[in-house]
This record gives sequence, structure tokens and C-alpha cells, in this order.
Amino acid sequence: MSNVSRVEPFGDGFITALCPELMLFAGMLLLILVPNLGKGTFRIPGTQIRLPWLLGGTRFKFSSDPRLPAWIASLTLGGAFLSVLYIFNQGLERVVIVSESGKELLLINGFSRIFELIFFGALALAAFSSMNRLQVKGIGSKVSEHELYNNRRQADFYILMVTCALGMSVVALAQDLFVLFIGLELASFSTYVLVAFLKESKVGVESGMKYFIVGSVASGVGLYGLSMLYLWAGSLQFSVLAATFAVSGTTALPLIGIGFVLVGFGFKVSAAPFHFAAPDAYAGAISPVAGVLATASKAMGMLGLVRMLLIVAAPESSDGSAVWLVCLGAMAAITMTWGNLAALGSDNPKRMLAYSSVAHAGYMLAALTAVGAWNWDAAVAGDASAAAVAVMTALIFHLVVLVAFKLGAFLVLSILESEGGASRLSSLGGLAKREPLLAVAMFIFMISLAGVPPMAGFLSKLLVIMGIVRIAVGDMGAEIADGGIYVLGDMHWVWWLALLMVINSAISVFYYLRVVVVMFFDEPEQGREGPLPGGWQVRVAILACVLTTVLVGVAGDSLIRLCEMAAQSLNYNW
Amino acid sequence: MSGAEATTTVHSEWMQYAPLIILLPMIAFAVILFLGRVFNGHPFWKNTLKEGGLIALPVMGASLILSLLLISEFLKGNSGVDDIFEKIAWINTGLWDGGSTTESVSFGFGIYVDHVTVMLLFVASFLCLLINVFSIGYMNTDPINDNRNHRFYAEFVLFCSGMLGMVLADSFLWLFIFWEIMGLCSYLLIGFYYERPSAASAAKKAFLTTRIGDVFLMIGLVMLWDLFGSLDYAVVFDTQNIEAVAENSAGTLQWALGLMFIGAVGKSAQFPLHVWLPDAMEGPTPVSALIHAATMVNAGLYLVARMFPFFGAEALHGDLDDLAFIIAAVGGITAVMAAAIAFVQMDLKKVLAYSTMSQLAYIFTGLGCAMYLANTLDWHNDSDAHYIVVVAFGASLFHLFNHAMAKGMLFMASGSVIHEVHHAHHHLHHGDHGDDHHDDDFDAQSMENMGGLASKMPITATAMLIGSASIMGLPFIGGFWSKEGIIANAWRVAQDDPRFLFPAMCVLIGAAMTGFYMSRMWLKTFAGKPNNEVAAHVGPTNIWIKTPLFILTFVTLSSVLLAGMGFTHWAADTEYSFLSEKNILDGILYEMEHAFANSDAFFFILTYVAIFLSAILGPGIAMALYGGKLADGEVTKPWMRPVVRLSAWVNKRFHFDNTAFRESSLATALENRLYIDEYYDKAMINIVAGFSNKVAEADTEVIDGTIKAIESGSQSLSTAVRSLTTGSARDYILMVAVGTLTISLLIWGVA
Amino acid sequence: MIDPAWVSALSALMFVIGLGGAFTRKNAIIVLMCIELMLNAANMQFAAAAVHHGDTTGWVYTLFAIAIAASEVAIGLAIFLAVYGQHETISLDDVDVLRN
Amino acid sequence: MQDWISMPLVGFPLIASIVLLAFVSNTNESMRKRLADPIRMATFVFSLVLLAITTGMFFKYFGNVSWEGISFNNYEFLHRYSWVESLGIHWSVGMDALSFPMVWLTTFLLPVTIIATWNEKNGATYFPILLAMGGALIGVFVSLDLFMFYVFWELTLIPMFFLILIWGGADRKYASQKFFIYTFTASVVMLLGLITLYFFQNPSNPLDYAGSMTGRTFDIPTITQHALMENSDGNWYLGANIQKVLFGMLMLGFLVKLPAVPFHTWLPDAHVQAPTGGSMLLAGVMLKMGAYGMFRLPISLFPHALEYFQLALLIIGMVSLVWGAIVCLGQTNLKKMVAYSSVSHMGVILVGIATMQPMGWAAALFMMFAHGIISPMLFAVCGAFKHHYHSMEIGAMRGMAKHSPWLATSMMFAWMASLGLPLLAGFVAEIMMFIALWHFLAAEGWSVFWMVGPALVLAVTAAYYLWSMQRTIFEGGDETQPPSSLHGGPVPDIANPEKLAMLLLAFFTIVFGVMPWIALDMMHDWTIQIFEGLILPVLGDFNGGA
Repeated sequence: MSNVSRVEPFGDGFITALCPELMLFAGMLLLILVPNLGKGTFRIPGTQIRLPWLLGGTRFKFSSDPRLPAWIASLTLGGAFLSVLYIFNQGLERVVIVSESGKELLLINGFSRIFELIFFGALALAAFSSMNRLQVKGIGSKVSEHELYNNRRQADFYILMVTCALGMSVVALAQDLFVLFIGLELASFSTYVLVAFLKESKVGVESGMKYFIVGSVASGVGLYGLSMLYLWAGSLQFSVLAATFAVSGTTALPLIGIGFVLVGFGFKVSAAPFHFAAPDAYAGAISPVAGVLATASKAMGMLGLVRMLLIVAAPESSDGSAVWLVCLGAMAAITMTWGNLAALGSDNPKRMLAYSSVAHAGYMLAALTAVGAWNWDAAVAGDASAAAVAVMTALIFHLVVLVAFKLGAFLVLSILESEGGASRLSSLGGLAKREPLLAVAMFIFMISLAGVPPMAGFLSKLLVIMGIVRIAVGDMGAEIADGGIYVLGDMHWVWWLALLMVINSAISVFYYLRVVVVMFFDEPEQGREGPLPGGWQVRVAILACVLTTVLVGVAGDSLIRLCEMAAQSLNYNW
Repeated sequence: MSGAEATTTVHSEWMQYAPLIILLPMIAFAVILFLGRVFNGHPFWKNTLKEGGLIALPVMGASLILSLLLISEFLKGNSGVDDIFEKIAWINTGLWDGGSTTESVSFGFGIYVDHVTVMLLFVASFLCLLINVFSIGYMNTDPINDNRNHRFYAEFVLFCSGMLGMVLADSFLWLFIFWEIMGLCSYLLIGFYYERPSAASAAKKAFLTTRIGDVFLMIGLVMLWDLFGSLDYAVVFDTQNIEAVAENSAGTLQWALGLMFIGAVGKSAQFPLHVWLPDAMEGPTPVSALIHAATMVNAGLYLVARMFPFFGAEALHGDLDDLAFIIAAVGGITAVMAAAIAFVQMDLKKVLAYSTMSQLAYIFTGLGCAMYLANTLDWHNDSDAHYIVVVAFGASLFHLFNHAMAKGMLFMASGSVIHEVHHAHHHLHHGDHGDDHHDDDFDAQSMENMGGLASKMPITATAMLIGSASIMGLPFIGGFWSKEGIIANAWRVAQDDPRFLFPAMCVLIGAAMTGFYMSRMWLKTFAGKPNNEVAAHVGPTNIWIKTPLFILTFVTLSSVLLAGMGFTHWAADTEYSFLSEKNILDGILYEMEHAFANSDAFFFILTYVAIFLSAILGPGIAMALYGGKLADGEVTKPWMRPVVRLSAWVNKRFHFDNTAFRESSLATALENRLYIDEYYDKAMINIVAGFSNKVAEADTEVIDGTIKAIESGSQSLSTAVRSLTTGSARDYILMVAVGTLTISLLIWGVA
Repeated sequence: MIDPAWVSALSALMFVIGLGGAFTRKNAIIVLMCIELMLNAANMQFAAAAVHHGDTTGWVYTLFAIAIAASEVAIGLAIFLAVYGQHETISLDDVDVLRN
Repeated sequence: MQDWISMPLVGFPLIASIVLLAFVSNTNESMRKRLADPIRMATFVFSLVLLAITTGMFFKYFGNVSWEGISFNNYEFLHRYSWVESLGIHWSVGMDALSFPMVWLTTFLLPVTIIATWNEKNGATYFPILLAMGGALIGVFVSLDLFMFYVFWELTLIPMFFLILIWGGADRKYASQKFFIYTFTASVVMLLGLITLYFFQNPSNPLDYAGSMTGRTFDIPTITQHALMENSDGNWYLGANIQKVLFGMLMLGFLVKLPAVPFHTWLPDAHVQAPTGGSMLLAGVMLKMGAYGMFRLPISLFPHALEYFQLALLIIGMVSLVWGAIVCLGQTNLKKMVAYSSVSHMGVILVGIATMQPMGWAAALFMMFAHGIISPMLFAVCGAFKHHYHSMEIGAMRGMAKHSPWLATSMMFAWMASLGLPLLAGFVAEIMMFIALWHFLAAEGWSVFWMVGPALVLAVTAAYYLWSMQRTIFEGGDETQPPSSLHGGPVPDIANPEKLAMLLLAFFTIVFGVMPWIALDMMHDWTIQIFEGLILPVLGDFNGGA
């Protein structure tokens, strides 16, 4: 572990190393305090002396502004995002936070940082665009300015956003499986509440309940898997687990343990068959939250899987027989097909996007499978580590750009939602006439989701496919050049996942295009002919998403390099 | 960019202008069409320029003059066969035949002049000019054509361009190209009266029927190309090249030529692709005269005549006789069949149309026989055989010439009749109201509405008489010289090869039939008393119409001179010089002697049998049935009086009742063109259209249906998949549990 | 001292009961209880493993897990209350506005 | 040398259209109406500039490039700029005699399409979309990078999708989606093929322009060069099995685009519903992308597989040729008939390719070009017919020659050109194809009857065209009975811009029919170059010689 500085909690360099996280923490505190600032006084007991202590009472004008929590949260999350970017720009220092007993708790490197970028970026966009748009009266009614101003729940919402970010960043940094799990739970609990935030509506609470119940079962299974691993290895440190795994990894206990943990993360990435609650949750939650679920939360689950499978179980696969590979491959195939098929007939745009995010989870799982197969056959595996880095890069890249267009699509829906619902495809009717630029933005998101060039979605899908194919082909090219004779059947079976993936992309075009057709072709629903509700924040957020989608699609090289750097930092073996 | 590529050098001064013969009309096409579009209805355009007629006229005149200059130059012997001007490399491409390089291949355009070219060039350019003159008299005086004659003239000149181009082209490829252009013009001109459904359908029929032939022609050309690596006459007729091909591909060559012959069958309206020609009479009469009598239908003959060098090649001796027989047999069948159908036609132009088919069939028979002779006789070394072959081939070409002149004249004359009958009808029934013409059932083309016109239209009647005589082959007049030759040759071949008895019998019988139906036509139109009031009021025709008739009458009559000059011999023999070989009087005497006092007893008898059939039996029966005096007080020209009187006498003396025949099923079948059209229509509708509908259905139901099935299948699959998301959290938890179990089992199992 | 293996076995049994109960029971509260059972099975296993390995970290894990379980209950009950307010039932089968 | 010239050829139209569209989207309805005229003029002038550039290239004003004598896998105006360096993706553009005619055709059709649809509704958005279409199409033809090629390949779908969706006919919703999904499906399979091909490079001995991350390159000239080297001496580049599979995957994308039976059913739907401008570009250029792609990738890279699949291609080609024509005969919809005729003509291209003769390939190339001029005219006529008579049914309007002589003349001309009348552009390709086909068949010892099927297609083609003309141009000249769909309104002839467009198309149909060498010489040269540079060195004596 060279080049890594070890830092103890609150020791030297702790604050600089964890600057973004600490910013979040401070932001959380501010969110709790600032909206409560008022002319409240504290009467010294037994006296009539009232000392102004600024909490409670009649709130100040600035502190009663309903936009304040949103601003604080956005600035906090945005600041965290920018600080991570700044850190990247400065040149990343690898730092590991160790406990007093020498246990590694958190590791700061490119890989964890880039995931933080995803989390903070998605949440910042969601927070910023929810400003003014947060519905409190349930889906179907417009929010009056008055209702908005008098609602203190604004603060709760944004606090949850920030705690969510905090939990996610813990997941990103964790070097101990249990720490990771705690972060995961922190983020999960926040999202449960965020999903159920619209408690005044039937669908809001219902979605929250389902998400909560199924999520809890999944994390229960995961925790039990953790306990099995602990029972087997005696520690949940990644390094210890990996070392133990290399010795006795193929016994039943750790394997089933890993399988259980996989269930816990599988729910987060909404992999089939753990995805069932996801469409319901997305449909019931308000759109920015659904967007967060589809991007940041999914990235978190993916991160867990990567840590679990590639760090813990990778040594086991060095002999070319990763046992979880088949399992993951099957899951990937089922997930992408299921998601696409289900989305095909869905009339609710949010459910459709939910199923599409299931499909995207399938693509990412396929990539993960490919990483797992990275040195499947010594004869033809070739420069396997480079290949594995390539797939990992693709996976990260996909998660990063997904924020732009998946969240962007949800944000467009959120505008419609604040107008009175976006639960039918026809709600989008005539969008091209009502607000052409918004329709164009949605169009860009849709074709990007479908993987049509020159959007970022194409590049990411291309990278994933390229990664898979690269793993599958291995070093055959060099072998052929040396006179080896190979047939297509000699490739690793993950190649078929790539084929399934392109076929699925083709299917997916159908439902993405349907949205476009409705926007550009159909007439608006009755009573929705007029202009859309205003709000520059959400439009700025959408613009940011559009620009990212297009620019990354057209000139994605630097982002690819960033992701590659992150992927390289994942494992010393590579 | 390789545009023009010099392959040969320029020799003579007029020959280099040969392309202008084709180009001038082509340019005129664009000019007339454009000016017509722009100035349509303008008085100057309409009256002074005759809606383009007077633009076409000088152009066609120029073409004729250039042609004549070319011909005279050729006759003077100033030019070889194909070294006329710079050849244009039209298509450059390459082929690979094994080996390490490709071969470059080029298709060029050039001009090729030989005897056949010269003859047909004259026929085409001369008749085009005359018909142009005629058209001005015919088209511009009928108000129904007002404001659309520019279309007629434009298409007319384009047609002429195509015909002249076809004749002058130096390769089969360009022959085919101009051939198709003629087809297009024929289509457009037949459909000139586009508003009539019958015209529209006739135009389509003409194009399609010939197109079917063209398809085979094209395959034939492609095969021919593959054998020779070129389609240039200079290459394919080269003896050494033919030898090379003959060595191992004689069978393929016969196939290629046979397929090309199918194209000729279509273009020249021979059985079984003859159905379009009678319908094509829907076009204006000048079109019928030009395209369907004088020029375009000769294209097929020209093509077959062009194949002669293969048949005559020593290397292919005896290899192509089957094809020769097929050509002769197709001719024989058509000759009799068309003549029989002509028996019962009442429509003046249709009679002529069938006559055309029949006469073209004669020429095919003649060509077939000549080719058989050329292919089986050792004519390159044996001078007797050489003479036989040359004369046989020459007779066919001479008949082509005679027929073109006579039939062009006949059509123009018939046009003149129709024109005047139409006018008379118009005058009589509509007065000067200027009503629409087509609101009644009056048929100006039906011979029922004519009769006794000899006195009213003397020049027309004369022309018609001479033309008919020429077609019939009355001694000394026009077609006699060539037709006798064809019949004689057919029988000569029949002596060698019994298969040829069939065409030989056909042409002999056909001679009598021709005599009958041509006489019938003339008598019904010009002799006897007017059949109705309209016919009684027909007046003389205008000068534009008369002039060409007049000229052609003399051309037809003067064919005896051509015969005397050795046309028959010259047309077939490149060695033979046209003007200098023989004294013209000697020539005529020689021909006379040859025809009437043949030293060979067989041919001596044959000649007189043929003369009896065509000049006595056929016309005799016609006179007996249809002859008659003119109406009282009507007098015709002195030279027609004997004919009319003779017919009246025969009619009186030998008249018999032909009702039994007229009511027989044979007559009905003939009237219905032997039901061939009907069968074709049925085949089109039931088989082709039915099949295509089925295929179109299969396209939607099966191929697109598969796509739609995938689409709807995936939709229902989607519904099924989504219905698994029941909405109950319990089921979701169950799925998580199942998933957990499965994963555990899977991992365990794999481990 | 009881052999940790027995504790593990017991925890496995608890886990199975919890998981089985979670998808067989309709009432959300009972399902929540089943989930708690699953979490507690994990806790027990952590504890047993800590003993087995003689590693105190396991105890810490257990404590954290208890805290997690507690907050889970808090969130769950709040959500169920809200559900009841809207749907007037907390039967998992009957709360199915969102489906397909 | 203006090597950079291809870049603005692609980039400017795309950027200009995006700018215009973004500008227009921000305006309201009435403003958009007023903007239609200036935007139309702007796009028109712009397209004329493009045409001037490509025409200048032909006449050597630009770059002084001779389009003949460019040896195989060499390109003029070659311009390479690193794009995504890590993956070996370059902005790599260039032209050879294969792509240049297509580029010229695109730039020619663009202004003609604008003229022909001068009065299209929603002009302010319509014309920029046309421009974007043009840019994307040029992009396909000039790309010399697999990634770029694919990007532009898919990019063409987007403007066409909108053209159909917004300006299309009654069933445009279905048609536009079907068009998009069908062709997209095929091309993603192609994409997987391309990527698999990419990774079969040898990273331990990387080619030029290889990516830093992957050690492989997307650069077409480099790959082609490498494949050429590997393919020689009877070796199969990448081995026989892999080469065949990759060939099949690439061909699938191209066959659907072409389209060949049985992958053709998106075409009639798309064409019937597409607006005139869309149809013109779709039939004129977009279909040719398929044939172009075949030459550029599978044929250039996998000649062994081409030889292996020769017979299959021949059969697909012949079936397309015959099937398309017969289906035409059973159509009652004018535009559908014309659409199926395209299927038939694309069969000619495929058969030409399958002959594996320079002449057959030149025929295919010339067919691409000739059909690119003729078919827009066909669709312009159909569009005008629809526009004026409000119906697409054959027989809805008869006697057009009387009512609309201009339209009737244009129709007659276009139909005749399409059925292969000599001295019009289509004939040259057809006769060359037939000669090459028979040359191949005869060498293989096949019977002449195999020729009759495709040749009879010419008669069938004539049959359906003539039959449709009989029921539209001819007959029913009675002015008192205009089509009922006009509701007694006046019977108009086509407007002046349409006339101009028809005249232009007709003019070039004649020019390339009478003087085919203008385009054919460079195509011929290209076929010779690829034969002598690739096919012969690689395959040797493949057909056993003729």
C-alpha cells in the first residue's frame, strides 16, 4: 500500500481529506438550525429576563423563506460536488482513514471520489430543481405560493437529501463491509422517507411503504449475509476478506454469504428479481426523488456490488472460475430483458423510466459480469488487467452520464408533475408546442437513454459493449496474428450478453420513441394547453443535463480518462 | 473523364455529318416541345408554324438530304463500313476473367454504314419526310388536335431520330437503345388521344408486348456480348471472331440469336407477340403510317437482317439452320393468320394493320429461307450457291423496301379517306356548331361508311390501287418483284429441307389471301355505290395530303427500275456495285426473263401458280363478292375505270352468297382475332395480376406480418411481464426470497 | 459456554422464520416484526461470531445493527401511520394502487 | 490542398441547422410563420454553397484532385484529428471515387429538395431539418472512422424521423417509429460487429492511430490496410469463422438499410407516410448508405467472406429484384408502388455486387447514383400528386395530361426513367448489371433461364408503371369530372418551384443517361482499383476464371 497516507480520525490531514463530507455535515447542521432562526427568546428560569437565543418564535424573513432550505442544500451539495472536482483537479491523494486499532475504515481514492461526484451531482441537481417545485398537497393539485411559504417540511426534505448524500459518500469511502452497510442504511432510510414524503397522497405513502418494506427485507438479507461472512472470516475488512477468500473462498459459507449480500445490493440497483418495488416507488415518489433513486441510489448499489464482488471475491476468480459469474450473468440477462419488456407497454412515463432504469441496471450488471471474467482463460485473456480496467471505466462512465440524462428526464417530468401529474403518457402531449426547448431536451434525454449517437448515452453504452467484447475477445487478436486459429465460439460467453444488450437497446428504442412521438405529435391533454409552470431553477438544471449529455456524447474523452483513472485506482492488482 | 476517344479516323466529308441525321430531330424534339408549351394557342404558332409541323419539316428535310449525301457517298465507294467518325466511348468498365489483372471493356457509339443501312436509311428518312408533309395536312386540319399538335410533332421527330439512329448505329447495343426510344415514341403516339380509354390501353399494350420481346432481345444481346466481348458490328461480324466463337459456343450463339429474334418478333408484330399492332391503330393515322407500317415495324426485320453474317459465316456452317427454320415458320404462321383475320375486318386501318403483319411475315419467311440457304450452302466458294443466297436475302430486303413504300402510301391514303369521311360526317351532322366530335357512334374508319369514293378522291384512290397492287404482288408492280422471290426461295429451301414445306405453303396460300383482302378493301372503299349519305358527300382532299401520295405512287411503280438495277443482288452483296454493274435495260430484261421464263421448270410453274393465286384467284373472289359500278353520274380517272368495270362484271357474273362463311364460327373467331387477345388478357388478369396480388398480400401478411407479430408479441409479453408486478408488497418480498434462494443455490451449485 | 455453532443454527432458524413470515403475512406491522427478526438473527450471528473469533468488533457490529433496526422501526411505523391515513388499512395486499 | 474541406461539408450544415432550430424553438407561432421565408432562403443559399463546393471538387477548383487513379484504400481530402484519443477514435474524413459521387449527389439533392418542397408547412423548422439531414448524410459518406461512420449512420435517423413524424401522412406515427426502430435494430447488430472487429486487432502490436486505453483503432484506412495485408495469400483476416460471422453482422445492417427482401417492409411504410422532401432524401441518398457501407466495410475488409457468401447475396439480390417488382404490380397506392420499385432497384445493386465483377460493381455504383437522381423525381411526382389531388390511390385522378400537363409530363418522364429507358440514367446501370451477371453465370455454367427471371422484371416494371400511367395520365379527359377528392375545386397544375425541381432532376437524368462517363469513369476506376488492389491479390483465381 504505497502512496497511501494513513490518517486517524481527527488526526492530521483528516479535515482536508474528508473536506466534502464535512461540508455535508456542516450543511446538515445548517439546515437544521437556520430555518428555525427567529425571534425566539430564552427566559431565564425564575426571572423575566428573556435572552434572545434566536431559535423558534417568529421566524425572520430570511429564515422563513421556503426556498432557504433548498438553497442551503443545493449549495452544500453543490459545494461538495465542486470540492470533489477541485480535489480531482488538484491531483488526488490517496488517503486511508484507519481506526486506532489499525483497521481501515475509509479509503479516499479516485474510485470513491468519482462515485461521490455522481452522488453529489445527482442530489445537488435534484435539490436545486426541487426548489419551489416541491409538492406538499399531493399529486394532482397545483401548489399555491401561499401553501409553499408556510410549509416547514421544506427543511425536512432537504435535510434528508443531505443525509442521503452523507450515507452515500460513506458507502463510497468504506473499506469495511459493515461501514459500507451503515452508510447504505443511512442513505436508504433517507430515501425511504423521501419517497414517502408526499404523505398526503395515496400513491406517495404507498410507494414509500413498498419501497421501505421490500428494501428492509433486502437489507435484512444483506445484513445476515454480512454476519455469515463475519462468522467465516472474523473480520469485515475488505483486505482481510479478500485474503481469506483467496484461501478458502469456495466453501459454502462465504459463497452463500456473498449471495445474500448480493441480494441487498441487488435491491439497490433494482436487479431482477429484486426490482419489483422500484417501479412503484418511482411512480409514487416525486420526480426529482425518483431521479435520485434511478441514478445516485443505483450507483450506490453498483458501488456495493463492485466492492463486494471485485475486491472481496476477485482473488477467488483468479483461477478463472468465478462462481458468482454465472449468477451475475444470468441476473444481468434477466434484468435487462425484463426491464425493457415491461417498459415496452407501460403507459406511465415514470414507470416507464423506472423499468428503463431496471434495464440499465441489467447493462451495468453485464459489464460487471465482464469485469468478473477478466482473466477467464490465461491463453487468450491477453492484457487482462487493462481489459478489466476498460470495463470498469465503462461502468463508471455509464453511471456518471446516467445522472445527466436519466435525472434530466425525471426533471422534465417534474415540471409536468407540478402542473398536475405526469402519470400518463398523454400528459406529455403537445409538449413540443407548449415549450419546444423542453421537448427538445426530453428528446435528447430519450435518445440518449436509447443509446442513439451522438449522445452521452450512446458513448456509455458503446463503452460497456466495447468493454464486454474486449473481455470476451481477450487476446485472440494477438493470437491470430501469431497464427492461432480461433472461431467465434472461442470467445467468452459474456459476448452473448453484449449481443443481448444491443438487441435490448433496439427494443428500448420503441418506448423511448413513443415518448417523443407523444411530445411532438399528440395534442395536449384537455386543460393543459397553456404554458407550463415557471421556475428557472429546474430549467437551469435541465439545461445542465442537456449540455452534459450532448457534450459528453460529442467530446467524452476527458471524462473517459477520468473514469479510467478511477477504475485503475480500484485494485492494486490491476 | 474520358469522353471522346478516337478509335478510327475520318475519311469523307459528308459522312462526318452523319450523327446530325440523328441529332437534328432529337434537338427538334426539345425545341418543339418547349415552344409548344410556351406558345400553345398563339395564332402565329398555330397557323404559321402549324404548331411545330413547319419546324419538323425542314429538320426532316435536312435529315433526308444528309442521308442522301451519305448514301451517295457510300455508293461512290468512298467509305468503308464503319470508319465514319470518332467513336464515343460511352461506357468504360472492366471485367475479370481470371488472371491477375482486369480487362477493360468499352461500349462506344459510332456509325456503321453498309448496304442494309443505306437501304433502310433511305426508306426511313424519305418516308419520315413524306409523312411529315402528310401530317401537316392531316393533323392540323382536324380541330380535335388543336393545341396539342406540338406534342405530336415533338414525338414524331423523336421517333424519326430513334429510327434513323437505329439504322445508323454501329453496334447491337445502340441498335437496342434507339429501338427502345422508338418504342417509347410509339407508346406516346398511340396514346396521343390520351382521353380515350381505348387509346390508353392500346398504348400500354403496344409498349408492354414489345417490351416482352425486348427483354429477350436484351438477354440475347448480353449473351452475344459475352461470346464476342463486344456488340460492335465490326467485331461480331469479323470472320475470325466468329470462328473463335463457333469453335465451342455455337449452341450458345444460336440461343443468343434466337432470343434476339424474339425481340424482333415483338417489334415486328409477329405471332405470338402480334396483338399490339391492330390496337395501335388507335393512334392518329400518320402515326400508323409512320410507325406501324413504314418504319418501326421494320426494325425487327432490320435486326434479323443484321444477324445474316452469322448465318452466312463459314465457321457456323449448318449450326444455325434450326433458328432459320423458326424464323421462317413464325413468318409463315403469321402470314396466313394475319391475312385470315384481315378477311373479316371492316375497319379500313385494321385491314391495313393485318396486312402489315402478313407482309412482314413474308419478309421473315424470306429472311429465314435466305438464312437457311446461307447456313447450309457452301456459298463462299460456290458461285451458283452464292448467287442463290444473295438473291434470296436480297429479295427479302427488297420486299421490305417495297412494302414500306406501299404500306406507307396505303396508310396515308386510308388516312386521307378517313379524314374526308370524317369531315363529311362532321359537315353533314353537326354543321358549323363546332360540337364535340365524340358524342356519337359514327366510325369514320369503317368501310361500312364508305364505298364509291373512286370518283370523289381520284388521287387517293389511285394511290390506294397501286399500293394494293404492290402488296398483292400483281405482276410488274412494286412488290411483285420481291414477293415472287420470297415464294420461290421458300420453295427452293423446301426442296432441301422438308420442314420448310410449311412456311412455303403458308406463303403461297398467303399470296392468294393477300389478293383477296387487299382487293376487298379497295373495292369496298372505292368501288360500288356509296354505302350511306356520308360517303356520298366526301370531297377531295388537301394538297399536303395529296403530295406524298403522288410521290409514293411513282416510287412504288418505279420499283421495277430498282429491280432492274439489281437491287436484289446489291442489297445482299457487299461486292456488288449498284449503279455500274449492269445496264438498266438489260437488268430489267434479265429480271423479266428470270421471273416469267425461268429455265427451271419447277420455278416456272411456281411463278405462274403464284401469279394465278395472287392476281386472279384472290382478287377474283373479292370482286365477285364486293365489286360494283360507281353510282350513276360518278366518273373516275381513266386508269381506274377498267378496274371498276371489271369488278362490276365479275360481281355480276360470279357473285355468290358467302353468308354461310360469314356466320360460321371460323368467321366469328377471325373477327375476334382468333381469341388470342382474349387469352392474353385472361392470362394477364388471372395469372399475372392474380399472382402479383397474392405476392403483395404475402408481403404484407407474411413478411411484414412477421414484423408486426414480433411487435404485438412483445407488447403482450410486456403485459404479461408487467402483470407480475402485482402491486402487493407481499409478492415483492416473495420474489426477493425466491431470488435469494436461487442465488444461493446457483452459487452453491456452481461451487 | 454454548457452542457458537448452536447460536448460528438458531440465528439461521430465526432468519428463515423472519423471511418466511415477511412474505406470508399481510399485516405490515407483522411484516416489520419479521424483518426485525431477520435483523436480530444477524445480530445473534455477529455476537456468536465475535465469541467464536474472540473479536470485539463483532459486538460493535451488533450494537450498530440494533441501532439500525431501531431506526428502521421508527421510519416504518411512521410510514405505516401515513399509509393508514390515506388507505385506511395497512394490509399489504390491499395497498395496491400502484401496480403493473 | 484544401484537406479540411470535408469537415465544413459535414459540420456546417449540422451546426447551422442546430443554430436555426434553437433560434426558431424560442419564438412563437406567428413569428415562426414570418421566419419561414428568410430561413428557407438561408438554407437554400447554404445548400447551394455546398453544391458549389462539391461541384468545384469535381471540376478541380477545389484541391485539384483527380477522382480517377486513386488506388485502393487511399483517399483524397484526407483529414484526421484525434477525437476520443483513449479509444482510438478520430475525426477522420476523406473521399475516394466511391464516396465522392454520393457526396455530390447529396449536395445536389439538398437544394433540389428544398425547391421541390418550397411551400412546405412549418418552413421555419422544416428547412433546417432538411439541412441537418444533408449534413448527416454527407457525414456518413466522408467518415473514415468506424465510430464516426456509425455516429453519422444513426444521426441520419433523427432528422428523418422528425420529417416523417411532423410532416408525414395520416399514419405517420406508426411509420416514423417503425422506420426508426427497424433500421436501428439492424444497425446495433452491426455496431456489435464493428466493435468485435475492433477488438480482434492485436494490441501487442498496435496499428497506427490506436487508442491509448484500448490499443486498437477505429480508423478505417488503417484497418483496411491491415486486413488487406492479413487477407492475402489465401489467409482469412481473423480466421474463416470469425470473418464470416462479422461479415454477416455488418451485412445485416446494410441489407436492412438497402433494403433487401425480406428486410424491406419498413420502406413502404416510411415512404408512403413521409413528406415529399423526406421521401426524396430517403430514396435518393439514404438507401444508398446501405450499398455504400457494403463496399466500404464488409467488402473491403472481408473479401474471402464475400466470396463465400456470393451465392447467398446473389439470391437475395435476385429475390429483391423480382419480389419488389411483382409486389409493385399488386399495389393500388402510387407511392407504395414507387417505394417497392426502389426495393426492386436496390436488388439490382445487390446482384451487381454479387457478380464480383468490376463491371457488376460499377453497375451497382452507377445504380446508386442514377437511382439517386431518378427516385427523388419519382417521389417528387408522387408528392405533387398527393398535394394536388389529395389522394395517393392510383385511379383517383385520371386524365392528368389534360388537367396538369406539367405533372403528367414529369410523371411520364420519371416513370420511364425508372423503368430503364435507354439514354436515361437507369439504363446504363441495368445493362451493365445484366452483362456482368451473365458473364458470371455463364462462367459458372448456369443456364440462361437464370437470366430470364431478373430480365422479365424489366417487363414487369414496365407493366406496373404503364398500368399506373394508364389510370392517371391517360383516360378520363373530361374536364367536367375532376377527382371527387377535390370537392369540385379547380384542378391545379404543379407550382413553379416544383416545375423547376422536376426540370433539374430530369435534366440530370438525361445528362447522366447520355453521358454516363461523367460519373461512371471514376466509378469504373474505383472498381478497377479495388479489384487490382484487393480482390485479385487476395482472392486470386476465385471464380475459377470465366
